[in-house]
Amino acid sequence: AKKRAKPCSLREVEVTVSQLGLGYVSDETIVFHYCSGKCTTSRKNYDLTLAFMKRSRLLTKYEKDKARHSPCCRPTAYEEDISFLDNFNKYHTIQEFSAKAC
Amino acid sequence: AKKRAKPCSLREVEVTVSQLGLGYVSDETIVFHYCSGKCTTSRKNYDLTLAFMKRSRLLTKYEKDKARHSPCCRPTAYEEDISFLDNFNKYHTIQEFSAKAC
Amino acid sequence: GLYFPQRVYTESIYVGQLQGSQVLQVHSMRENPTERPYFTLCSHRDTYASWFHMDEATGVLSMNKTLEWSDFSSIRSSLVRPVKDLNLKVGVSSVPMQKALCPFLPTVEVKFMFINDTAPSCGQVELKTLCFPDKVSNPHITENRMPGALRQLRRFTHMNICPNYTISYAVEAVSPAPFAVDGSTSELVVTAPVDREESEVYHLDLVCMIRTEEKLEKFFSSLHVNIYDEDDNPPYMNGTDTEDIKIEFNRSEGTVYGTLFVYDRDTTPVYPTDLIQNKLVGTLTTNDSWIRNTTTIEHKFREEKAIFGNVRGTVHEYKLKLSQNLSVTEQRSFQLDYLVNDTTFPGPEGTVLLHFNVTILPVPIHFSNITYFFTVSLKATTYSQIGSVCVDNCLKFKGIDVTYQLEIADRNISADAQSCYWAVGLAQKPNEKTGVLYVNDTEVLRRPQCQELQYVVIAEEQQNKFQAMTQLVVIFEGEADLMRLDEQRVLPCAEKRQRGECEASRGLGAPTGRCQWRQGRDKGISKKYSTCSPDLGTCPDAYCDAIESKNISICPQDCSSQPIIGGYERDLYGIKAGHGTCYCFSGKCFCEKDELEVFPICDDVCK
Amino acid sequence: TFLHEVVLSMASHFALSGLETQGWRAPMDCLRASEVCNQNSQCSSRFRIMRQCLVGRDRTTMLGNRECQAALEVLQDSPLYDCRCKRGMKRELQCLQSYWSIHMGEELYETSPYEPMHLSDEFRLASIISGKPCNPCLDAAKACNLNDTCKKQRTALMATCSSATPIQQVHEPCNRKRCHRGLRQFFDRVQTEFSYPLLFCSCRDKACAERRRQTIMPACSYEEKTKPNCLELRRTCRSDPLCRSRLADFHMNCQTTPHSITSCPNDNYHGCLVSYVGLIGSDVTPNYVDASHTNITISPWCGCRGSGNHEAECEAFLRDFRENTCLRNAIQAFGYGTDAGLVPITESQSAVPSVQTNLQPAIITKHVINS
Repeated sequence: AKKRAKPCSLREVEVTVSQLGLGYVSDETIVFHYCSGKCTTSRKNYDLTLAFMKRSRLLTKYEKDKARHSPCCRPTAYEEDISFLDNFNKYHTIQEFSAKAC
Repeated sequence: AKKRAKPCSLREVEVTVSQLGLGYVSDETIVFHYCSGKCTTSRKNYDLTLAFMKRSRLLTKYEKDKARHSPCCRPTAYEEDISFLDNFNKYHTIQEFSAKAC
Repeated sequence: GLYFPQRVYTESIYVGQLQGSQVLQVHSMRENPTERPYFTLCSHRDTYASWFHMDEATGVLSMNKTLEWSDFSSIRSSLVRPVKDLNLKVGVSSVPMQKALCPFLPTVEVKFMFINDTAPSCGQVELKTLCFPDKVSNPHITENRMPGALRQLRRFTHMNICPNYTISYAVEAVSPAPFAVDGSTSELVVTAPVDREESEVYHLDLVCMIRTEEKLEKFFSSLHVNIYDEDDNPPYMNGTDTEDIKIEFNRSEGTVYGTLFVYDRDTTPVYPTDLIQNKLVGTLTTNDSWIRNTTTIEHKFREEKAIFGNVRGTVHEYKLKLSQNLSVTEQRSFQLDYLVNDTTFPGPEGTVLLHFNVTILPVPIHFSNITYFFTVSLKATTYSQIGSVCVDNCLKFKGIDVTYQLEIADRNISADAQSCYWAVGLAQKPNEKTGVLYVNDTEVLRRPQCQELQYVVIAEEQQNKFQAMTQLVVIFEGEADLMRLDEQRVLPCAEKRQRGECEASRGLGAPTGRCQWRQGRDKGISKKYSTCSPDLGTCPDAYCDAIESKNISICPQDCSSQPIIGGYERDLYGIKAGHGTCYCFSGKCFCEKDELEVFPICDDVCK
Repeated sequence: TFLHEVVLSMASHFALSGLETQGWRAPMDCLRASEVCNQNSQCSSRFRIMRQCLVGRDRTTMLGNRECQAALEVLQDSPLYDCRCKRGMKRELQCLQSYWSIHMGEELYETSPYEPMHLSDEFRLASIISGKPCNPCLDAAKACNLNDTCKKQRTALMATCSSATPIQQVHEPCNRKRCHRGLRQFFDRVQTEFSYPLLFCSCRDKACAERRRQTIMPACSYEEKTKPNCLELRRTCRSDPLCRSRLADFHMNCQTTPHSITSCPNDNYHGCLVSYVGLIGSDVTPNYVDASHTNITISPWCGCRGSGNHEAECEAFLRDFRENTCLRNAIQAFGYGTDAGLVPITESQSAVPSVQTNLQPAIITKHVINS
């Protein structure tokens, strides 16, 4: 059977700063928290209405593309900034990069 | 030139209650506010990092699918409840169906 | 007066040290022939102090009692150790005195390491310990002083361990040194006054000879005698004592001019700060109040060795310093004499006189007889930089504040014609030296009569309100952009993330009407990040200039102060270095690798 | 200096006379001791006199005054004499101020106001590093990043010690005093299990050693445009009770001790490291002078130029850091683990004078002539 999608929740992965892909070169290891999973359980009347109206072409083609009719699994809060020393011995700080709650 | 995507903002459309697709039958007309548009300008380091990690296969296939690496255009608040008289002269109220802010 | 040649004496003593036996000798150096040291034991409060007797004349400490095992356990010590420290204090005075005066005397620490054991027997003892203690502290003597004994070389507490051996001392030195050993007392003696400026330290080799029944053994131990300095050298100059100074464009308070060096072979201690040894004090010899109010002499000194024959000396630097801004009109010449006095040098020649020949030139505020001509493309958008205006030598000005203004040359033209002059504006950041011209309104440029504008630039020096004027002509040429009106909307170039999009759009502050793309090459975070700019000549250049600071959308790469998303480096403002492509939306900037543009922002997941 | 000796010697005299039995002499913290003294009319009045004795301009003349000496005699008998302070205790600064109000002699090396430290397991634990990592300093950074407190404090430290933010307009390199406070806060709040490895990790290459050197953010907390004279630095430090206490503590716990295996007092590496870290964030903040991974050299930011006749004393002060066998062994023991089979350099092997009173080992060579 198809794997039942887990609800939207906080996940973590240990990576080096270089692996974040932000351009910093540092072998320091940090924990990256992110949000993943489905949000169907937290839909509202708004979502139902919007989904219906998109299907029944009450919205212009263009509007339709850019309107989301289901909640997204996204961070609701971010961890404090994190500082690290890069491989050129310069300190940097990254703001709002790791999720604290979803 | 390609039409520039408008940033995420509040839109509105006038519909009858029946057209909401919630099953109510009423010819009363109401205004439905919804959120639509692009959110690239409100991305954070989190989004850049998650996008990069998804691309560089640091997340499992399953995790990758369910993690969103850019903000969604979604309501941040809903209008007060709305009440109406249906075609069978019964009053109804719908909660959290129209967006107040995005 | 009298001084001790070392700060601390240390020696080990054992249980069984006999009453009356000598344990250590303290020395004091004399400063003049008449002086005679009187030693006293100042630690009368310590119980164990009473175990010792101080010979007032010779400085020899001997035992008042024989040391017992119980004496060792009576000494209180926080740590359980086989050795306990007995700390005594010895004072010296040039007159006999009682203990009460101790707080006012120079004193020296005497530390006995009381060992919880009897002295080793002759068979057990290492011979060298009969000669020298484990630890040797380096003595010091002051230069130019009397000869005299500075240290007892014998180890009194170990002398009688082998009564049949004879122990004698000698001293050797690689280079000639005025030191000898007194054969009868085994004291190390300095035989003549020494001059620190000749040698700061003497490296001696102490030789200890032990004659046993069968053989003669020699032991060597090195000793460094440090020579203390006193102010016995006057300051002197090497070469010129006069400095010619011309003050012209740099007239701001705090500016320093010229340098005169004064040398002194003595050291100048920076510590302790209240000690005034060898401090040079300077005085302006002129009483001209203008000179006194306007100028001062800055004096710094540093210790040098090489130039004084590898002996520490002092190099003093004297510079003329403005103590207030000079008006542009100020014009005068004067000689400023500065008397430098070595206050602690006893002799008469302790002073040198420095001469500063100062010429202050006025600074005219005028435009050399030029008319500014600027041509601007009709395609230029609002805030495009046209050029800059500046009076003669303005870039060299310091402490001279000149502001610029633009006015219509011919006041009598019609109101309609006057409205053309809205086209060009002039901006200047506080303490910036030039005025920057920029396109202020592009709408009026559509009218043919507005395409050649005659201005007058007025420069005003703020302190004296001097003014200078010159003509300025701005000619708008070429054709305007033939884009449809809705497309003519001018957007910040910085929002564009790709070359195509960038070079196709009309950006704010773009002299050509089009944004310019800069392609970065480096992999990581680099100063040469890719970005879209209105004018690559001024943006990004890590400086938020007068025009850019008028509107954040012109060049957020230089002016943004918000946190940047993605990999970046920043000094105070803007993006000093960025990762991949940097782009901004009203001051909020992102720096990310450009492959992201290929990656669809909104794939099926986000629907 | 005279008074200090009097204080020390008086103690032994009273100790002998069995005053301990009165229960005043069990060592208590100096705050408590001041309270006890203030509750006793005789002690509190003498204590007030003592304070006036110290405030007088010419201290030596004041101390020669009969009344001051009498006040001192009583205070010998009070708990104030033996009192100590605990590191990180509440109102630590007031405790230290009380201590120094009665121990005011200015010695070459002062007695530490802090309670002696015992060898702690914590040291062995922190120092035993699992496996042989290729870059222990990087692993220390990882451990810190994975610990919430350490991560937060390290980011706060970085923000405090980095250059001025736009609001400050002026582009001064940084606020050194604020950075020092940040460093003290970091080492006070982060468990040693995370903070010590950042400082004392062992390195096999230059990059690792440079990372270790960067731990205290030296560009702001350590380096300065000019180097002050070390004795001037010591004087500034001793005018601040906290700095004075930490310096005395360092001298006492890291003093190169002859005839000991580790060259440390009571062979206690941990005591030396704790007192070394106690100095970080003070006027005499020490740091690695370079990124050498083979030979550790630690020094405060000061020099001996301009010492005049005090050059020997100045160089002795510098040697207490730069050529301190106990400190070097303690760091290496921590970094390589105490069981790393590294035989510590003992005092006599190193041609380095002992810390005490700038004595140096008598380099004695022997020559025999058979008669």
